[in-house]
Amino acid sequence: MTGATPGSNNHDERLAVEIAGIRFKNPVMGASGTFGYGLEFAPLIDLNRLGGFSTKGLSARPLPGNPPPRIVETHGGMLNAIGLQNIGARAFVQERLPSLRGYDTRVIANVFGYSDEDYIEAINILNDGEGISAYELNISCPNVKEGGIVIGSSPSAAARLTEKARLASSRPLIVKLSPNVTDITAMARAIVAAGADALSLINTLVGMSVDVNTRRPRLNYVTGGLSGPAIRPIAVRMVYEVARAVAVPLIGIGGIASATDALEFIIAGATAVQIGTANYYDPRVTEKAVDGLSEYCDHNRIESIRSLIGSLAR
Amino acid sequence: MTGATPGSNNHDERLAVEIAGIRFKNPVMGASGTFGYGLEFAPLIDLNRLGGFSTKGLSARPLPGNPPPRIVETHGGMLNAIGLQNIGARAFVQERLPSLRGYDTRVIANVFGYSDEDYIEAINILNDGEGISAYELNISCPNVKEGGIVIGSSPSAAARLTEKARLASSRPLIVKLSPNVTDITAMARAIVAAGADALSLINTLVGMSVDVNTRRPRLNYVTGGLSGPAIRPIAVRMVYEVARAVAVPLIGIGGIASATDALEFIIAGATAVQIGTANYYDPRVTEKAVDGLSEYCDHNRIESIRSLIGSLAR
Amino acid sequence: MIETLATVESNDEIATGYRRLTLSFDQEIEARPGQFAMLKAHDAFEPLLRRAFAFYRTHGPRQSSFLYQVLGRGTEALSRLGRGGRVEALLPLGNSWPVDASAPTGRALVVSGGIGSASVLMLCDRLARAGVDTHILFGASSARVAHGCGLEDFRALGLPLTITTDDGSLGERGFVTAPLERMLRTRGGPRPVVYACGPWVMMSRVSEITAGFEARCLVSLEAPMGCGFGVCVGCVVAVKTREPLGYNSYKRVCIDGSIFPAEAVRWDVTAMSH
Amino acid sequence: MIETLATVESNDEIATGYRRLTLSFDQEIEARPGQFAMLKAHDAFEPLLRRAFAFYRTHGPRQSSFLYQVLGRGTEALSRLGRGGRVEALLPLGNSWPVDASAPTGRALVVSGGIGSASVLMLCDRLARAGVDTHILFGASSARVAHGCGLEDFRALGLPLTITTDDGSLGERGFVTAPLERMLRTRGGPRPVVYACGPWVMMSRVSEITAGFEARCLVSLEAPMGCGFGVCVGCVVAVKTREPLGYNSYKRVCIDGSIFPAEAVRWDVTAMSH
Ligand SMILES: Cc1cc2nc3c(=O)[nH]c(=O)nc-3n(C[C@H](O)[C@H](O)[C@H](O)COP(=O)(O)OP(=O)(O)OC[C@H]3O[C@@H](n4cnc5c(N)ncnc54)[C@H](O)[C@@H]3O)c2cc1C
Ligand SMILES: Cc1cc2nc3c(=O)[nH]c(=O)nc-3n(C[C@H](O)[C@H](O)[C@H](O)COP(=O)(O)OP(=O)(O)OC[C@H]3O[C@@H](n4cnc5c(N)ncnc54)[C@H](O)[C@@H]3O)c2cc1C
Ligand SMILES: Cc1cc2nc3c(=O)[nH]c(=O)nc-3n(C[C@H](O)[C@H](O)[C@H](O)COP(=O)(O)O)c2cc1C
Ligand SMILES: Cc1cc2nc3c(=O)[nH]c(=O)nc-3n(C[C@H](O)[C@H](O)[C@H](O)COP(=O)(O)O)c2cc1C
Ligand code: FES
Ligand code: FES
Repeated sequence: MTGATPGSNNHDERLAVEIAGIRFKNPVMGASGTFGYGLEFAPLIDLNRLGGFSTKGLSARPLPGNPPPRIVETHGGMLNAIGLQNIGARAFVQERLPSLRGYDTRVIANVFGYSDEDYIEAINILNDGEGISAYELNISCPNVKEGGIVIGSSPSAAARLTEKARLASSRPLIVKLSPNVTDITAMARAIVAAGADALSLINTLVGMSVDVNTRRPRLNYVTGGLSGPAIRPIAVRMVYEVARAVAVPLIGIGGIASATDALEFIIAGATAVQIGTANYYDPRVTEKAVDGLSEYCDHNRIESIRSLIGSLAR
Repeated sequence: MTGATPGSNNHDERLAVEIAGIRFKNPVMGASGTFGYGLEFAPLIDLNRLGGFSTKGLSARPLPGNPPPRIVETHGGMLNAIGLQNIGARAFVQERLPSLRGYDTRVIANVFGYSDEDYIEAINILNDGEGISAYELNISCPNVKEGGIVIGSSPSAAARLTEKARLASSRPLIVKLSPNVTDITAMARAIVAAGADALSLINTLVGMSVDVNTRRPRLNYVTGGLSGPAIRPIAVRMVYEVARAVAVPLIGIGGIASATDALEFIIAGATAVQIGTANYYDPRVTEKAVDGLSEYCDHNRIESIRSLIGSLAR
Repeated sequence: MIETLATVESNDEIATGYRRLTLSFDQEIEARPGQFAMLKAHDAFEPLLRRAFAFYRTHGPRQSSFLYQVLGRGTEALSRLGRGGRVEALLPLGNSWPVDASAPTGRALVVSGGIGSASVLMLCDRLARAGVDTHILFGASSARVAHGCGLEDFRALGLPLTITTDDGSLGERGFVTAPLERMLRTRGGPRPVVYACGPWVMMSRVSEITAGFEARCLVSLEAPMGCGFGVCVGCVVAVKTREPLGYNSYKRVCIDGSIFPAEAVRWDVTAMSH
Repeated sequence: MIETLATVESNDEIATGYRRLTLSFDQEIEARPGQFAMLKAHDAFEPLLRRAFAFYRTHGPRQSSFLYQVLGRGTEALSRLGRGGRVEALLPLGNSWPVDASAPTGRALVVSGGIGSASVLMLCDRLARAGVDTHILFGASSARVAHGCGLEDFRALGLPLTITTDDGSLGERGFVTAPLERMLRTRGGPRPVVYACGPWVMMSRVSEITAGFEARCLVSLEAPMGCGFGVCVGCVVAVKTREPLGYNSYKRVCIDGSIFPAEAVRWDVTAMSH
């Protein structure tokens, strides 16, 4: 079976997809905040085999993040309140991008700010960087009081930021949606109307865990973002809804830990996927997922994975 | 250790709580739709040991429910699209209540309709029934196109229905909140202002699962309600938020499968809890949870579980 | 119905991907042919829900064995249990095969498809002991699967047995419905009662065939199960009713079944997602 | 750092609730004292995240053993593994104990609290072999726990050893910090370097005491871990910085540690929720 063994499908043309005019050799990417700056995975996997990855959220200036404890495991997932600790956009351009240019994979810069101006400032810094394929706006991180939660749940605020970012950006613009809303399609429509080239979804759901012995929250920040297989059904549903509401390509995210999981999103309407939390407990999951997609194409005689996008039978 | 062994705490006064003037011998109840009409559990547990239970959603007329498949298991939970199959309010009053009166536990009638009028009609029928302690309005069941999803995510619509139900009802009124909203505190405030005596939360989150071999949804209804331990962190967070937004008692629901889980909700602000999905895979979980609460009180020298409500340390 | 922690006596692979699990119970149970149990590996945190397994055999009131195919997470978790392991068990559940249904004609045809065999071994034994002229039609995808589905145990019954495999690696090539149709057509005398257990598509075909020959047919159905004892209303199958969407349009496989008269089932509404 | 599927050689309970897990690897590894591995029972669907375990001992380049306390879901899943079982392993991780730090004074005090012992056995061995005058302070809540934490292995080193138990069931009654303070006060000559591993509260106290005596102190810290190799930034501890909330306010235990100079740590910000 071709593609069944690692390495053998380095160039499995069947897996190629396109988003906003950019070609990805396959639909499998590492999700922001779970894939560091990419290089951390070089000792474990062949980065060249991935469609790409999204960087840890980058802000105009470096951020220290929240006090510990920052994470706690739950059933089927985990809560995190990292608080977007990151080295800052400039350090990323100067210290990480050069080494990343040595790899043949798509680098998506995930951008974050506390205000519209912060976002634009970060984008302006990143515009100078070579080797970035697209920007992904994180308007949905539930861990930061200012901005995040508000922009991510208000169609008008999100549209306003998207317009500004669209103007400032020299690259394709992906906006990442928050699941903590009543109607995710309203957010999607407003953001696409404002000029987003693609959407990625979902970010984490706001959750909380209590240590009943100490009667304290398990996270110093009290609440945190829920991720992992536990949220996959919610993410698949949202991708399915948004796919029928807008015409731009979607990147499915949420609890993906295998090629089968990724296929749920693709069949529901996603052009590509990002794997997050699974990278922690299965560091080679992205590479395995690429192999799994090739196997699926073999078994089901799929000429191009593009034929599966939104192919849900009713 | 008193209370450590089943039966020994039939009358553990420390566990008694009060909601809307009604006394519950302990905070542990079976959740609507997962506890049938109560009697189904009589062969497995001593119903007299529970604080109470909420009936399967009752509508004015019997409902057939959705075509199969209606359920699918996910990681840490399950999706259901039962479609509120139920015997109808009248049959409940005539065929189930009489036998239920033989048990010393609180019966909460969970009420559902496709329109405000349906709800009122059901309540009027149930008003004649003897042995019902309170009504729980399910305004949040995501499985039915009409009503449910709309009322459950619109503060004004929910307030309007609550007012009408408050007038029609001869009993304390509990309104059950949907988690599929941007701001659950806005829903809570509107519903309490409209006269709800208590709130129960959360109902299921809308989710979806795809069979990648058949490329069909795993549920005939396509989407369904996600329940089980997977959603507990989201539920605990919502109870915590609502507890700080309104003054009425809260009944915490969502992924509870043990006394420890129940305590997370109580410490976060719930006066009582309902156990749902866990009844399926651990049919005696409610009774075990009652024992576990007594043990916790023993270990921590708690005089009354009421002292734990909202006791989260910061 | 009791809820108990059972102990694994043995859990042997009888063919690749097929196992026989023997459990002992701390109390006496009485399981009739066609009834099932909801089982779950005690110390597995996932999956959450128990799985339904037909009583394959009972060894006295405190021991039963089950035959299962290792398919997904639930059976994988079970497959890892060794002797002494613990299994959360709710049993016995569901209705049972009406053995006496074949008394009038004295003849029975038992149609088994794949692991559906697990539900009919005890039935065949009872029919034989009741003096019913019983013929077994045993279908499987291959010889390996046939053995995994307990073929030897069926052979040991000493009843007339016709084997079919999809790939022809054992017995007659093709589906088990072929010999069924042939027998109903060619064999004279009183119509046998047909008892069938297997995948939905096969049952649907069996129902069609038996209807054509006006033979009474009983089927044991499968549906995804949440609880196994009637509360979740998740395991329904659509049944024929006067008003198309009336209240009684659906029946619960776990408590109204798993055994239904074939003619009552709406075969156009499949209960499984696969 | 390699990611591999290790095989269980043994997984014995050495005291109620405490086990020694010996793994063999398909490739050669080189683990230094104080380093750790992220481990997870291969076929467990839950919990998802691997858990960090210090290298207790290495038996050649392809075998290591770990000492663990069965506490929650992760260790429960591990405790069920038998010989031949598979463990998902990421290793070796983190920095290691600076043995040569005690070269200048030639003296070392190793303070072990509870299961923290797992991290310092190899350290003691190296110190002894480096000719450092090493004294072990071994604290546990009870005699049972002391044995569970590998007391026999520490005794076997033949180094001076002071035992304390909270309940006095073995050695001196009280906390291990008492003999530590006593020794620093009474013993003359050059200051020993203090190496400590144990619960946060104990480490915090150890840091206080050593600071008081201007003794150099190194601590191995614990934090809830998501990945173990630096990407999730979930395992941080607060460290002292010039500007209070500057960018470098937090360090990752998994990759910047787990071993830190005691004076660098902000003990007022606890890293664990318990
Ligand atoms: C009344 C009744 C009696 C049963 N008796 C037996 C029995 O005696 N022996 C036995 O082995 N099983 C029996 N089953 C089926 C059993 O309950 C489980 O559904 C089956 O073992 C799959 O569970 P799993 O956890 O292995 O797979 P799951 O984790 O539930 O599913 C894993 C994957 O397998 C697919 N899948 C699940 N079930 C099937 C199926 N039946 N066919 C094809 N794909 C499937 C799912 O879609 C999913 O993709 C019975 C079912 C019922 C309702
Ligand atoms: C660098 C490093 C090295 C480690 N080395 C070892 C080692 O060699 N041996 C060893 O046994 N452990 C070691 N640990 C701890 C180990 O990684 C796990 O945190 C611990 O085993 C608990 O995991 P669990 O899955 O059993 O419990 P979890 O399921 O994670 O937690 C279950 C319950 O136990 C509580 N809990 C979790 N951890 C602790 C704790 N440490 N103390 C008290 N309560 C707790 C949780 O709050 C929860 O209530 C190390 C940790 C780190 C960071
Ligand atoms: C520890 C952690 C940190 C994260 N940081 C970011 C971030 O900086 N920016 C962002 O857009 N998403 C961030 N995410 C969200 C993930 O990219 C992803 O959307 C989410 O975790 C759901 O996918 P998963 O279930 O596969 O993890 C983070 C997630 C985790 C678990
Ligand atoms: C199969 C099923 C049916 C349900 N039916 C109802 C219902 O009729 N009315 C209602 O208010 N909630 C219903 N619920 C929601 C539960 O009462 C509960 O709010 C939800 O499942 C979350 O709790 P859990 O995670 O403990 O199951 C149902 C849940 C399930 C799983
Ligand atoms: S499985 Fe729950 S009603 Fe049948
Ligand atoms: S555990 Fe992930 S960064 Fe340390």
